[in-house]
Amino acid sequence: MIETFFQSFFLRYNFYMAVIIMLIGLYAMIAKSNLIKKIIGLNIFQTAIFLFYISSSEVTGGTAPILMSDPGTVYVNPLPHVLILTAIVVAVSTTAVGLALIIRIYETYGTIEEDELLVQEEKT
Amino acid sequence: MKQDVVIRTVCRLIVPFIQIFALYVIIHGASGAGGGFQGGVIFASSFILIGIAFGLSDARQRISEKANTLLSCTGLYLYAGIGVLCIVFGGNFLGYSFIPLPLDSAATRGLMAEIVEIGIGITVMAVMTSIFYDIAVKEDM
Amino acid sequence: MIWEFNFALFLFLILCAIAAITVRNLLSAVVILSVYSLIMAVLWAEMNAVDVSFTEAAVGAGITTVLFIAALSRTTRRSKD
Amino acid sequence: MIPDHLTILVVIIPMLGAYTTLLAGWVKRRFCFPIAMVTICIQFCISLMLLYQVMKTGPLHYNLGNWLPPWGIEYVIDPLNGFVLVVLLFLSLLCCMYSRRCIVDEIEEKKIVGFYTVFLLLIAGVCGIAVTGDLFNLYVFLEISSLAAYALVASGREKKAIFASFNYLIMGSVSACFILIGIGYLYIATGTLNMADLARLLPPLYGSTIIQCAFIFFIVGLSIKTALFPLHLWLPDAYSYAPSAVSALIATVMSKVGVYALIRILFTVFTPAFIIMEIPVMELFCWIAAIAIIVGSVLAITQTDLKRMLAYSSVSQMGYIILAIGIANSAAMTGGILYILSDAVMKGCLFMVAGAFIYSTGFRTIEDLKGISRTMPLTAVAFFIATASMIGLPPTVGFMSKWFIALGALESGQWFFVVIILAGSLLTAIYSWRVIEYMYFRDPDMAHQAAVAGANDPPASMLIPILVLASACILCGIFVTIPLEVIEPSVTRLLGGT
Repeated sequence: MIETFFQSFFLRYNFYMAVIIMLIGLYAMIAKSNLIKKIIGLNIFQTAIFLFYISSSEVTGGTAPILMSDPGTVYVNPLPHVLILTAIVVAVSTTAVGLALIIRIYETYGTIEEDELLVQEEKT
Repeated sequence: MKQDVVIRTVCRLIVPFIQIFALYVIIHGASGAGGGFQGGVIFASSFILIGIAFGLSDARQRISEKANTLLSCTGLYLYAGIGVLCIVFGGNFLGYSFIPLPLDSAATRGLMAEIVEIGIGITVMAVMTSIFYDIAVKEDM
Repeated sequence: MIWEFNFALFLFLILCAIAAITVRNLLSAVVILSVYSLIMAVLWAEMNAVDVSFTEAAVGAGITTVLFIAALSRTTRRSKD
Repeated sequence: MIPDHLTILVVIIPMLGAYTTLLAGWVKRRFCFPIAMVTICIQFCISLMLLYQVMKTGPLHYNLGNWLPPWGIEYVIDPLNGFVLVVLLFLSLLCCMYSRRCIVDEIEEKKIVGFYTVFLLLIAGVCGIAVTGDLFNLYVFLEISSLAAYALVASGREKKAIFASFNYLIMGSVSACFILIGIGYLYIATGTLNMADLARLLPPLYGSTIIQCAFIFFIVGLSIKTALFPLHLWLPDAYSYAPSAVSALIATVMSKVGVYALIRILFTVFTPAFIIMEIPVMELFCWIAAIAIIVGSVLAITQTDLKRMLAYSSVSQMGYIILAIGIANSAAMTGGILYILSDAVMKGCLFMVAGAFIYSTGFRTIEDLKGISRTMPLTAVAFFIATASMIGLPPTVGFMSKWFIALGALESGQWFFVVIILAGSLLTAIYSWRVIEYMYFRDPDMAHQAAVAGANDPPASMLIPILVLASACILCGIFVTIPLEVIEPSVTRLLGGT
């Protein structure tokens, strides 16, 4: 029982690691009150998902998906890579929009701590 | 901002190399690692470097907000133009091989893909630079 | 792929992720996030995803960090948690 | 030549229009509105032609870049797509027309160029979601439209809108990440992203944990996007503090497209065989929807701000659609898809009326609106009609859709949900009757007498969309057979699994 667990762990520890990092990011988005920390958490969360995708594309003994002259070459699956390229673009745009909003929040309220913001919202 | 002579000289030396590398990445995209998006980002980073080292006003002299707007539109029109050209010649949107060039199908596809990559590169460069301007500079109220 | 090397990278990755969300100084947090992205890029290069690794190095470690620092320069560097 | 390519043009045209708006705004700010308007008009015509073609010849398939489906991206239009596309673009057209005068007060003048650019990008994203037949493409378009929505919510002068938009961004990004994980699971399990291909490959794998995980991630992610009851917390702030034209747009277009994506994933990717037989998720949906209907209405009763009340009522209206999806027989699904139309029409009308009150008098709270019907008669009548439709009074479209949902509940023997529907209507009547009573039967307070007496019906560019939507509430109810002609084949397609 415990042996099979270890076997499966070392076969797929990428996925376990991806899940751990995902949870770290999600925790930061939920529990941290600083808005910049929330965006950092979002970045960590998204990269962990990308790690999950890239891990899924691995092929034992495969090489990078760039065309070689040798016809017998085994390539890793390139489709997840293409998907992740697109997702990285989305991630960086989300970060930019979030940061622009944070700057405007700071200009309006003078703070970027969520609890202080909520107190100020109550007052007005 | 304190102007350090080492930073200024190094920047002046390194910016052309960054830009050449960015162009290489854009052109090389179809046959290896790289592509329009990455190349555009690297190109934009050269302007961001200028902005950090010499101050934003200097960066704005080299590439202004209006130039950014114009360039981002140009890139997108290039991309969409190729797509619509494919429709005109009877293929589907972005069906490159339908464009009648005196080349074989694969070569046409490669050439058109590269033009599209250049369009994407221009757009990404302009958009990234203008995002940096918008976030880094307090807008004059 | 050498799995010991990968495992070490993963440990660093988790360490960086935890550090980035616990450090009080936001500038340090952003720099640690950039290190995190760089390690991620190395890891992806190890997994033969050269394209993605290249992009992550340019975007995650480069542009995102610059944007974060630009935003910090207009807000504040201190954080309560 | 062109008729074959309408599917892709409906996505490409607004993107080109967005950048043309940006360029034109650089020359002269006045050019922005006409360009946006013309773009959406063209799109609306295209969507009508697409619907006609679909009804005549059956589903349209379009392969991007001539790559065949399992490898390339495929755009598919079937009756459901075509119907949703027409509804979305009709509402976008009216919102765009409405926005011209409305945003003058609410948005700084130099931001108008950006406003119309982002507006068109949102519509491009929404149309993309509606036409795509590829899961990852759906994620990308969802993010395009969501990013545009965050920017639009924060675009106004209202201070609180920025923080509301930030919360929306955090919640929206989490939901997008969940959807991305779900897509990853499905891709790992089957090796394809095409929806039709997935529906073909999934049945042998129904028992596996991976598929169930993917399903749960999809459900949670899309529930956040559509603001299903326990996950609705971002919605009231975002809807009530956004500029009025934006509230009307995202309350109709964004939330409806979320529901469309939910229906598409539940019934086309995971066929009814999975969602009804394999895991008892539909019952869960019914109960959550019932709670959403009741709690949303009760929360709406406690509000004093008109737009905020409408926002909570959106939560409860969303419950009806989810209830219809949960009952999942043909009558209820007909009602649910008809509800997409009716909720879009009446919610759009109500948010526009609320915006018109703010435009003419500056009042946001319900109590300030006492006696407003004497000086703004047409707006008040439109409000009355839309409310009647929301309660479900007979000649309106709201009645027809609720009737079908109740019929479906009776057919499947779940009489309890009929009671819920009736109770929801009663609660709706309570909170909306309060507004109508203030508008028609009370005299204005002393402090507000001058403002109420000086108010007028808003200018024509705002009044026409309001009246069009109000009359649509009645006309779609009387001539309900016309939308039903499109809805019935799409319901058979969804439930029949072909």
